[in-house]
Amino acid sequence: MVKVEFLGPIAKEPVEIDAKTLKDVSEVLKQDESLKEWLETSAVAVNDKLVSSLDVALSDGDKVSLLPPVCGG
Amino acid sequence: MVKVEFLGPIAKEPVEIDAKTLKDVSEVLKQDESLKEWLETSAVAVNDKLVSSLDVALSDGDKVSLLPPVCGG
Amino acid sequence: MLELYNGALDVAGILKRWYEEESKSNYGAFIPFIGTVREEDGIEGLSFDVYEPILKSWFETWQEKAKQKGAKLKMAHSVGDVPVHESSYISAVFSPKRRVALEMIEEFVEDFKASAPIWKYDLKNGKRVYAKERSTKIKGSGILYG
Amino acid sequence: MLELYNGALDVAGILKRWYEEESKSNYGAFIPFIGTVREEDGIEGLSFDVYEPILKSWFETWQEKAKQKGAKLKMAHSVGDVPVHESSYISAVFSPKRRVALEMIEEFVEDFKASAPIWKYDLKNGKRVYAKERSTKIKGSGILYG
Repeated sequence: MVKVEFLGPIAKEPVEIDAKTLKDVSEVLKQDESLKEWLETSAVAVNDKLVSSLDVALSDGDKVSLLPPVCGG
Repeated sequence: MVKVEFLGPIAKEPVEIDAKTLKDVSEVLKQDESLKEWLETSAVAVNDKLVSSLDVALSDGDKVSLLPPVCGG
Repeated sequence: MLELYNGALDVAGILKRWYEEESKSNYGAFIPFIGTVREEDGIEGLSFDVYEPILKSWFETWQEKAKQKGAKLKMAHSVGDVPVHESSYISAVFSPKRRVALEMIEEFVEDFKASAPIWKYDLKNGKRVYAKERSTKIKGSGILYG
Repeated sequence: MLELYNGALDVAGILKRWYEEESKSNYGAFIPFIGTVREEDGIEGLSFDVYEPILKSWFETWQEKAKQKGAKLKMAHSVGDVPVHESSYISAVFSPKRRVALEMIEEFVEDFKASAPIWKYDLKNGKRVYAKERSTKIKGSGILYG
């Protein structure tokens, strides 16, 4: 199981997903209509490292984070 | 008579010159060999306004300043 | 070097401390950038969420880049509410030479705006409204949607 | 807005005062540039001559330029001797938006270096030596030689 957390304004509690790759995570999250816009606009980190492709293997206990558009300062 | 002053590192007392234009000032100062390098590298102000040509008419009491290379900060 | 504070920043105190910390480091140029909450659109202030683990690694990558040019970066940011006319952000570069410092503060602040995992909300009528229109997608966003 | 001081600048005090002076002016960005005397080539410090009338009009021209972009400039400089590790120069831009501030501080500092009527001397073995090699001819120099 991997833990998916939604940062900043997404305002959704973390969920646990059974996933071997980020592609599996994508398939599960796409079923949640309320997440559609956030999936389009968010960056993704695995264990606090930003990733740029879905071909990332995941292990039990990994943390996947969604980072929506930012505006610091 | 106009007053010519030498700013910063030129370390020369002001002089009074009988001059109708900056060209006259140039002619007089060129006779002082110790000023040669400074004339080549200095900017010129008349009454505290930088000028870019010798064709500047001068009046009695005007102030001409020589500004050698600068380095503030 | 990366400092997070609840609420508005003590700008004068932070600048004084940073200046004194580096007073014997022989840097010739010190350029801070201070961001202050503007009174506009009837907001009472801004509010910030910060995701510290990724902010920290983003900052450390920049610190390494600065180090290679003989420079050093410092940064402070607010978490939570900051009223109008108070400051929420300070970043600073110290460098032996001015050119490196002038170029780096610009690049750093622009990349901060585009990449730092911080979310901004307008405080309006006591509510916290995500500043969606002013926000920037982090590079590589949208892969989960593909 | 243009402040001259005998000897080294009280950096923390000046930054605090400038920040507070503009605390209600609704500027979103404040960028100071602080120049500090580096220990190098065995110097004890630097010394400065300033020609105030032309410095003032140069600064006022810049202030007008800043005003047209909704921004404001402040500047402080030392006159006379400043020991190593002390600061001799602060300039700062305040602006509603960061882009204007980032561009203006760079242009202002570079033009300051090229145009401000200030002369620098190394203090070495108790002597004051004109920093000729590091100095820049003001635009239009040399006309009296022509």
